[in-house]
Amino acid sequence: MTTAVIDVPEIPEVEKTNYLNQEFGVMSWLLTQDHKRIGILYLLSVTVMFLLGGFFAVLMRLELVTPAGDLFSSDTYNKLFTLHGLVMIFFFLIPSIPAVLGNFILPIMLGARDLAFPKLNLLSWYLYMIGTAFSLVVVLLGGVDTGWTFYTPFSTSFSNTHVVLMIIGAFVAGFSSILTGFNFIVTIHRMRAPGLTWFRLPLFVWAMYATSIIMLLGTPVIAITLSLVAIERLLHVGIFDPAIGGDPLLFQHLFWFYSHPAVYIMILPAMGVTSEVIAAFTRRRIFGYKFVAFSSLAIAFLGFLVWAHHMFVAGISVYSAMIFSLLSFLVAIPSAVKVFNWTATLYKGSISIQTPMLFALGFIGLFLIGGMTGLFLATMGLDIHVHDTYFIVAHFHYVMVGGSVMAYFAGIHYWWPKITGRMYPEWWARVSAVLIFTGFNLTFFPQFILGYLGMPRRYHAYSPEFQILNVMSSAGASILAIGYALPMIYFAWSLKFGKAAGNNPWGAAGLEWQTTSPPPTENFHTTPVVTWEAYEYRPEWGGSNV
Amino acid sequence: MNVADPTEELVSHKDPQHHITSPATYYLIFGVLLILTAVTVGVAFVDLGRMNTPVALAIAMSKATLVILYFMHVRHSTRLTWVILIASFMTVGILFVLTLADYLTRGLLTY
Amino acid sequence: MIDDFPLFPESASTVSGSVDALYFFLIAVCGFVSLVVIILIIFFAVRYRRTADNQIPVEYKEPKALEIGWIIAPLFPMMIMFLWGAKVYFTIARPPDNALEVYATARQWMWKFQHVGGQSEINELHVPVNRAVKVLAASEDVIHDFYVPAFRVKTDVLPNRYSTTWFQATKTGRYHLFCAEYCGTQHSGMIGWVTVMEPAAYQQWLAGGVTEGTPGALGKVLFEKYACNSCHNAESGSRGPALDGVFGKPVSLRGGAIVRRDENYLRESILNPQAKIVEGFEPIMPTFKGQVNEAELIQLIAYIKSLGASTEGGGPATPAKGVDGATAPAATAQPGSAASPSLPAVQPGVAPAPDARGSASGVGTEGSGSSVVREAKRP
Amino acid sequence: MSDTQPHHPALKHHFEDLGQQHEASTLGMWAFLTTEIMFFGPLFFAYALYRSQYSEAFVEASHHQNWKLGVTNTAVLIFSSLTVAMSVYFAQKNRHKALVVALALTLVLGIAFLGIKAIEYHEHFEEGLFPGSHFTYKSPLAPRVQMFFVLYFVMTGLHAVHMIVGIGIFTWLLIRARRKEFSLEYYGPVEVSGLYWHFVDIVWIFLFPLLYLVGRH
Ligand code: HEA
Ligand code: HEA
Ligand code: HEC
Ligand code: CUA
Ligand SMILES: [Cu+2]
Repeated sequence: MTTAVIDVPEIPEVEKTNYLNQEFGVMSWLLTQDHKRIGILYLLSVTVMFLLGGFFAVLMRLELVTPAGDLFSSDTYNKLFTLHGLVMIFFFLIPSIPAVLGNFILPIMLGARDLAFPKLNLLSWYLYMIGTAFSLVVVLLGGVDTGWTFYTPFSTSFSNTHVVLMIIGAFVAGFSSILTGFNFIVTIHRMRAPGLTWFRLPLFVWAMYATSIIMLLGTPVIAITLSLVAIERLLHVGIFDPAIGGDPLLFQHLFWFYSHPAVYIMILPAMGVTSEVIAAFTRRRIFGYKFVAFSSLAIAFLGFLVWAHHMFVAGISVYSAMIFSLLSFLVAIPSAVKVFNWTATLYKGSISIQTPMLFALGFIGLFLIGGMTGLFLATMGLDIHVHDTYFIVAHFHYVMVGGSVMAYFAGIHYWWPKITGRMYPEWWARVSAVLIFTGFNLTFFPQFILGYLGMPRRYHAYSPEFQILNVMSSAGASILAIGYALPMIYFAWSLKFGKAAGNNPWGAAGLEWQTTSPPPTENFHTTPVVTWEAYEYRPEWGGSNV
Repeated sequence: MNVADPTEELVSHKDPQHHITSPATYYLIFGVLLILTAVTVGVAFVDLGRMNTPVALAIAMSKATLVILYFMHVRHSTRLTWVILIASFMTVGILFVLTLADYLTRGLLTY
Repeated sequence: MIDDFPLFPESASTVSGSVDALYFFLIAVCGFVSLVVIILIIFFAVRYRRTADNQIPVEYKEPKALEIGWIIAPLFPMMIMFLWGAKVYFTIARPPDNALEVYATARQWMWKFQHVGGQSEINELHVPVNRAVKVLAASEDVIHDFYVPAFRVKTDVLPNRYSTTWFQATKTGRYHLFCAEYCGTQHSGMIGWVTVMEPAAYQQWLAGGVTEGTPGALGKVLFEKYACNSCHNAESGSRGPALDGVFGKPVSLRGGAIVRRDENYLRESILNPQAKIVEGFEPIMPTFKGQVNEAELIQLIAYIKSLGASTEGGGPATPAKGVDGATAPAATAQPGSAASPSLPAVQPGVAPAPDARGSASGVGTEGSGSSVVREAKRP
Repeated sequence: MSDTQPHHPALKHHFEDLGQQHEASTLGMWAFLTTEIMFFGPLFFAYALYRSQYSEAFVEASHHQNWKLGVTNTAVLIFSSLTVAMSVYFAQKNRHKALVVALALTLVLGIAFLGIKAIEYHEHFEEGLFPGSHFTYKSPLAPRVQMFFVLYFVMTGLHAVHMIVGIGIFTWLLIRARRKEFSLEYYGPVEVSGLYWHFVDIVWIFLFPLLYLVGRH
């Protein structure tokens, strides 16, 4: 892990002692309590999981090039999408922005020396790694084939794969996410620098706060629900078992009670990153700061009220379906507020389209499409037709890949200079942004059409008339793969050869840009006292990299 | 939801006031809890018709409230503690109410 | 019929048009909003691009009205989406009273359909055009999902109760039938075809179909085989309630609740008799769970339903001796009998069919909203 | 590191002072308790749902509970809550001896609770009420009775796990208390662990009437 350490001498701008070179050796990383180092640990681990999940996706897309199921057996295919979904959601996307960027940046944004509970933070990473280990063991033992949704009674009584092990993995990873959220809440409440009032906080902090609330209140529900599934598998009887009067729909209620809010765990941090990046590259305070801030909380709150929109055709009461449909429309309002405010921020801004901004604008566009198609699904009459078709697959990849992953990349590029003290190669980064954007749309837009045509999801083999669209999708996925591979290469390259970033390469506001790059272990040489509002840009910061 | 209190000023780095509850209070609460336990048991053996469960729950809730307010010192805690507490019970409430909204209306078909 | 590269699904039922209309409405609204936002973003990005390194944009006062405006404005199109969507949904959720019934049994990984005339088929479903068809479906194992894209209908098929959906095909042809809920290895192979035929052709098909006897008739046999009639017979003082004409009628339960006897209620009464005890009877009926399978259950229920029709004469309870189509009970749509276009006008048991969708057996045991009353039943 | 004030040994480097540290840890424990509430919430919901649907079966099942042991255990837990509350008081008053006694008493009571619980489990096992292949109970309502016992074992089992964790925490407190680490200045760990213990007590306060006293009349 010491590869990340930077060779200092010839580049004076890189701060001499910083969190990276204060201590050396593997143990100094594995036992660190520094939130920045833990952020890096998380960065490495979620990247591995992203590659793994992407690898499964590539295999799936390969299989789907032809209508017949000729590449893998049905069981293998079923395991592929299950593992893809599980790895991407529980081991990549949920920890991605919070545990990598949040861990690294949040305390610095607050002017704090660390998170409130550094040991728990490290424990959170270890729990994540244990969860990951379980899931990898499951992969090695032959996988699991329930779909990431673990629907009963298939998962409890019919699947003969490693459901229990996978549940343990997800359970443990869930606790790592709880610990992260819990740490953030306490830190945001208790560790802000003097003068840093709530309305002086960067919007990323608000977003992380809202995310943490969901993590705390939602994650335990999935933990206990999945445990009940595991218990049912072990005892051969349980509370979802129809044989003793159990109701499979109760599982779905409890599952989605977490898993719908969980989609906001994935999108809220992305929205926070987008707010930061848009502000930095327009040099304006985000339009309607308070509205954007409170819309995060509104999403967190309303997000708990809509879960059964995943169950419109599952056999719930038509009346409750109506309530959930109505509430699902309401949850779109705060998202709309954000989109409109970001757009308005551009108005009369000082806009510089560099890579982070490119990703952020891509985020807005793709999230817009993803979110709007969410409205299609919330429309009950329409959901009957598109439920469990590729329309759903397209919807959630638009919000999760087009949305969250884009924003994650925006954030990584934006804070890379702070994290490593080096700039990435701008040209290559733009190429990658464009590749990802095109590849993404080519992969997933055809899936909307496929879905409306009626191609069900989780289909190993499909009807020949769906082939052309599937081929387009697979072609897109290969472009996407190149787009994602590029950053890994140039980021690695920049560690050694990137030009020194300086403290504030973007001329951005925010406390993190007022310490050195990379920051010292305690983040600031003296505790900052904040006397200015959020996003107060100053001409003298310029922007050394414009 | 755990809406942050916007009026909360700069984070105080002062010592929190250490509120010390007197042992007398603790003993009193302890006594009341024991009595309430006895009452629950007693009431359970009386036929109250459909009121048995609500009464049992009401007693359990009063006991829980006493523990929360006095043993857990919430009476003298910050507003934030109250907010957290209320938020979490509200979330459980949402789970109960909206899920029951499904189960209890499944049979109604007068549309 | 299948083009090589279709971009839009065939529309072949009475509801598919309204679903499509809804779809186009959403595309129009969302397309418009997206376009406006995207054009604005691009325009601003070009118009206000940074001109100097240390440029700081001018501040202006943010108009509150704008903010309020775009909070309120989206509500209007959204409420239209909601109401319209709910209307379509309710249409699909509520089968018309005179619908032709088909019983579907889903199992890993096949569909079995039984017609009221006794014909059964696997992974194929033949239905007449322009006739409402109600599908009453149950699963024998995991959750499956009955999905016909061309009709825009879909319903999950659960292992512990009946699910219902309905459609009225408007065009003859062959349409995909998919299992849309992941159900294990061969999920993608759990597919079939729905064939929509002209009424005459449909009659012919029915006539040619293999029939082991109508579900009602088979149910009659089972009723004797499982000795149901030892308790359920018309004699006064018999141990169980008489079942003649009970289907669709309300029944009062011990404890005061009143529920309607729909398919899910009958299902529960057989599989889990203790869950609801009929007023005036003892809870002595044994459970038949594990003895009757889904197919037999359907037959028993069809038989009990047919007992209802018997009051209108034409006793359907004629024993189906040879158990074959020829001796099928009189009141059923006789396969091959004069093909009146108004085909199965007299359906045994197709009394105003209560929607089975809502009332969960084994689960939402409260049936028709009697949950509150049920609590009272405890001694 | 700001060394502006005299350094208390328990002050962590990233906090400004003990006050901030204390506030952070209490807030942290409350935040943690919200997750605990959400952890038990679904179980209580499942219980409520099935109880309302299968009430006779639940009455029948509940009659197989030994309510006397249940009451005893309730009293034991309430008593332990008192000792926990008192240990906070003793810590605040710098009464080290009394603190040690109170903590030890808590431990004893916690272990007693688990012991009684174990007896009950044993009885159920003997009676063939443990769900799964050991479930040999015969009655027309047997399947739903089994549902009750699944819920019973999961809920009380989870509660017992929390008790075990609590006992671990209090052992650790006891060790630190014997080293006289706690005082009015620094009693956060006692307070915070106490919150946890009281929460576990509250869960039991609900479990008791729901599982032991259904339809006793
Ligand atoms: C990051 C993840 C994420 C996000 C943010 C969302 C956001 C939304 N989702 Fe999505 N969703 C998923 C991830 C996500 N979803 C996943 C993973 C699944 C499938 C799970 C599975 O089955 O495997 C799913 C499935 C899913 C379903 C179930 C479909 C089915 O299975 O039948 C539904 C149904 O209502 C739905 C709705 C919505 C809605 C209404 C939003 C809203 O929050 C969107 C709000 C945003 C906007 C609407 C855009 C901005 C708004 C404006 C610019 C306003 C102006 C607009 C108008 C006036 C029209 N989603
Ligand atoms: C964060 C969430 C996330 C992300 C990022 C992705 C990313 C992708 N997903 Fe995924 N997807 C889900 C979440 C996600 N997905 C979920 C939850 C499901 C539902 C599962 C279920 O039904 O249970 C699903 C299902 C799903 C399906 C439907 C399967 C089915 O229903 O039958 C498909 C099909 O095309 C698909 C494709 C893709 C593709 C092409 C990508 C691409 O974006 C991936 C691109 C990334 C890479 C290609 C990695 C980079 C690769 C390299 C750098 C080099 C290659 C490396 C090696 C070979 C080692 N996904
Ligand atoms: C040992 C006697 C006995 C046998 C055998 C028996 N039943 Fe019953 N059945 C009863 C009694 C008693 C009731 C009324 C109490 C109750 O609801 O459980 C009843 C109720 C019913 C009801 C609900 C009646 C209503 O009015 O709502 C149906 C339906 C039913 N039985 C079907 C069957 C079928 C089908 C079989 C055979 C597979 C069968 N029974 C076998 C005794 C029996
Ligand atoms: Cu049956 Cu999928
Ligand atoms: Cu959702």
